Amino acid sequence: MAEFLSLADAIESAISDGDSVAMEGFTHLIPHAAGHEIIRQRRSGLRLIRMTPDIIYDQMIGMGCADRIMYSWGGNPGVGSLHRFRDAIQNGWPGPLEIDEHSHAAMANAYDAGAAGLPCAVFRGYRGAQLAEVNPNIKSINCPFTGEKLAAVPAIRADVAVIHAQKASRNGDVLLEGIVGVQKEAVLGAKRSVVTVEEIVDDFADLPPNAVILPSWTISAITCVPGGAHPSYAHGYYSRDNAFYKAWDEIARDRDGFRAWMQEHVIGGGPEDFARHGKAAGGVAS
Amino acid sequence: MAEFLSLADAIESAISDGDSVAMEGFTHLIPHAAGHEIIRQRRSGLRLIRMTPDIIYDQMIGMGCADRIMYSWGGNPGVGSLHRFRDAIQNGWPGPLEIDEHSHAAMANAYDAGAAGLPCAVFRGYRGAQLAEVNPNIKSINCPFTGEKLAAVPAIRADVAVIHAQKASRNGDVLLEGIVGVQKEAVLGAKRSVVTVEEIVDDFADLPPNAVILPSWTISAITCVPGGAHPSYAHGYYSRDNAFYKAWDEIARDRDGFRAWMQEHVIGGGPEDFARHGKAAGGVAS
Amino acid sequence: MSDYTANEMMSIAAARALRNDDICFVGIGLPSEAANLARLTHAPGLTLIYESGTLATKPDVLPLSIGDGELCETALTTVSVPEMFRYWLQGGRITVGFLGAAQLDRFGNINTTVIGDYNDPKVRLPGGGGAPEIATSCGEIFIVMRQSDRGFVDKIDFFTSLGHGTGGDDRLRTYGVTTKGPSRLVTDLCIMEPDPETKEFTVTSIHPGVTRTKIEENTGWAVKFADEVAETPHPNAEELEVLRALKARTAAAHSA
Amino acid sequence: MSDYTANEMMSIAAARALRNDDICFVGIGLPSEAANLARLTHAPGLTLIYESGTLATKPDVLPLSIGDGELCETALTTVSVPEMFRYWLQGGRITVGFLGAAQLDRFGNINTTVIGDYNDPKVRLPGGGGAPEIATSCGEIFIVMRQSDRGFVDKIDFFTSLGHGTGGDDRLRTYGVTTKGPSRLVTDLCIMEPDPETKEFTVTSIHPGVTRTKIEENTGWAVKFADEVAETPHPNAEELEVLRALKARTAAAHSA
Repeated sequence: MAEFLSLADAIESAISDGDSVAMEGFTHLIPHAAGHEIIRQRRSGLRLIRMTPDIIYDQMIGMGCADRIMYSWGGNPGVGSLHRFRDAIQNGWPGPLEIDEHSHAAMANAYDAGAAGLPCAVFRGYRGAQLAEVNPNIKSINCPFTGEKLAAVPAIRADVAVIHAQKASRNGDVLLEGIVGVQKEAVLGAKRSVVTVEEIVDDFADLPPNAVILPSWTISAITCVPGGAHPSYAHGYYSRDNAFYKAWDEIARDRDGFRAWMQEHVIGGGPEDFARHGKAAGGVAS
Repeated sequence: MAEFLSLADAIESAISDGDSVAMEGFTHLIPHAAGHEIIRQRRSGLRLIRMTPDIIYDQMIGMGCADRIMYSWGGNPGVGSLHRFRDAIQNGWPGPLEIDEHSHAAMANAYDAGAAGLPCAVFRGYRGAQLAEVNPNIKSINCPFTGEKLAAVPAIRADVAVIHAQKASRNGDVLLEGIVGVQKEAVLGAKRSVVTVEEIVDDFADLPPNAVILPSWTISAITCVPGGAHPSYAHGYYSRDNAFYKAWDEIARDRDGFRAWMQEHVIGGGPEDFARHGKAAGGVAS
Repeated sequence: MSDYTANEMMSIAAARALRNDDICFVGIGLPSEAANLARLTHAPGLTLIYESGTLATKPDVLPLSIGDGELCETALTTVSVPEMFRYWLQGGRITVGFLGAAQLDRFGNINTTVIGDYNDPKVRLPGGGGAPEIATSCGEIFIVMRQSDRGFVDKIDFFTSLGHGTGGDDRLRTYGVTTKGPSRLVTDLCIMEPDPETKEFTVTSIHPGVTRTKIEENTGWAVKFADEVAETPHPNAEELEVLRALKARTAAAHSA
Repeated sequence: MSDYTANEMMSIAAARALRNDDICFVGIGLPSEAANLARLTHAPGLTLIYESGTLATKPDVLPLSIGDGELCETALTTVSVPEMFRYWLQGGRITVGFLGAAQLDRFGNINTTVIGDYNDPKVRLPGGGGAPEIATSCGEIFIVMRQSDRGFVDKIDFFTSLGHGTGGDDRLRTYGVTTKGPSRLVTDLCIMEPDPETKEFTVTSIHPGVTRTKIEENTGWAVKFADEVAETPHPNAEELEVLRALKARTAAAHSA
């Protein structure tokens, strides 16, 4: 059953150095506040997993939290490169970063297989794609009925999944709405999970019958961090801060500037800093 | 794009003798009106597919529509046997019925694989289950990473999927709510699809963001048949007619009684007969 | 407190086996009756899951089918059937699966497929449904079933769902199944549990007023009794009252 | 009507290729701009799908990311990302996939992974994302990309996404891929289509005011021209007006 903890306690109890950690949110509901807490707690050697390692992983990698990353598209969407991510891979700064690179289809299927308790995902993919030649985690099987060669990748079963969601009930159930990405799969496939939420409500009485809900007994820890997805967004609460995504390009461009920004805004900050984004943005989804 | 047709025209245009036909609805939203129309049009040689061939397939089999059935649980839930189904398998009446028997997990995975365009489904199933020895459509593969032996069954890709749903929009999109079963998968995996609905609405403007919707371009024909799931039910419209399910046990017990009932209620009836069930039951879901 | 039936004793004994923090995959009929009784008495936190996709449902009346509207209306949420079998059952999220049987052997292997030969059966039963994968994917399995020598047989005609196979560690050794398998069998006469070594079902508790002879007469194999056999506690007033009210509400609802 | 930029001509020419009944899998950037322009002009019935899970979305401003709130709010519905890649893309439900590239060869093979060696790259690009499976699962592929000899190369450094392979029937023969592959390449200078036999991209239409020499200078292989080369029709007033209004709304929204 989910425990309600402070963000610091939730991260402290769920994540250890060297863990494989899947922080998901497909553009939407990215758990930025949780990422900052991991940085503040100076976790290291993490094996990060994420389809789209955007700003959140740029920050964690630049601050030396990670040894390895599994991903399928590494950029600042619509803006350009992730400078810290690239600096780590190309120049080993602040430390070497091993990569396990896939396509979106492969990772989406691998999360699905993880949630489904399977050892691997089987899909029609990587046909004519050279990634299959350079990544040993891409294999194939033949359909026993048609003989067709299908791609196979290991299921994703992280030590810890970290996600942000709209609501938790007092019972510890969690609601996601809108672009739900692979978060449910990431949590169901993981050994432990931490969920930050915009708000905690008494119950989920008025939801539609097929709402996307993670029951309390699938979650390790819940913590309420209003605005905790910023600069990502929370459908129904606040909009994506596209201006910040553009600004990040300059902030992260050089090492010193990045470190100074992180020192001021993350190391010297706390989860309560996110509340103003939740309120300030004000762009409640129509 | 979905065409709006009468039920007779929809069935006439979509289903031919000998087709494989998946009529789904897991207890909820079973397309009974469409089944009756298939019987009235005297389709034969159908290769039926359905996880739980309950009353709807008991009727179609008893009336000689089918040559073969793929299924995973054949009974009248909570009541007992399906007498016509059993008479066909055990005694070949009114004709022989070939079976392709599976577990629910196998069929659910096979529908999923059909929707996903895969040739087969791979799952952890049938361990220690003798069905794997008697059904040649159950094979296995080994995970290329762990070596684990996993079960494999062919994907379900029917010639025609037939389902009942709550609403269609004038644009031809279809909404399902509540126990959604495998209907989405059945439609997405099929070459053609017929959908009966409780009502047609102008648009879907006020739905939650993750509503279960089949877009117009995944459907061949839509027809409005209020009450068309009876004695099954439509969440938000009317309740399951459990008394009828119990009564069916007597109706279907002997061949003559069954035929007389079918003559009166199905052969001599039409889709408009279902309207009174939609209204009569009155048990609008709370 | 002897004013109760053997069937009531069976449902109550089965209900008692469920714990407040169990996640229970519920079959229709006796399992559903026992699981809801547990939820309405000693285990209010018990999570009930039906294969129709309804997660954490709290029906006020027992469903006739596995997908009555009542289940969805009282559920935390409802997922698709492929998701139910893939993420929730196969994903290893269920602690207890509750099964019934037409035929059962001493190792908890279950037949719900055919009586007689598969290709030329004497009687064709409904089939496995969810059972073959429930039997292997849930943390452990409770079986609830009326006891008779027709159902409790020396050899089942067809292996629909794996129990302990040929006994001992056959389940793990031959089939690679790491879940616990059948850990409790509740009948209208007694409670049996697998012997720790052989995995053969052994009587560990006898319902009040039932004799060993009656159990032996209704079992198709030479039934074993544990060294210490308890007497199943009588149903208490709350258990009986809640069970009867539940069944009365259900009967009224289904005849409407 | 010469008061437009080469980039505008590119977006408009790309938009024109989409049909009213297409189901289009849209990438961010130029593909998104072209696809929404088509929807707002000649193809109001065009169905746009973004890999974030948004089905049949009708954004009023262009999204900066693949999953802006605008996409979900205006969608028919939104599904999970595994469902999007499994049921909708792999399921064969998409008629046109729209891709961009960092490097492209004459057969429409695409590199968006690395410049240089994979294990010791000169530049690491964002990677394949959805492209490897978009390239093979959609009915056909449109590529939209600014033309330059750095991007249009004789040999790509890495095969991220399959086009026509080594040309001819290589796509089908070697990889078993039955979809049509790249059928149209729209640049800021011209439109190319694969030769029916060799599958080599061949110029079939040149944008107004562009010379053959300019195309040759901006292509890293010896570019071929079709026997009959058309002049791309000028943007019309509606196309330009709608495109500019869309971009103005977008700029305002993203700087907020």
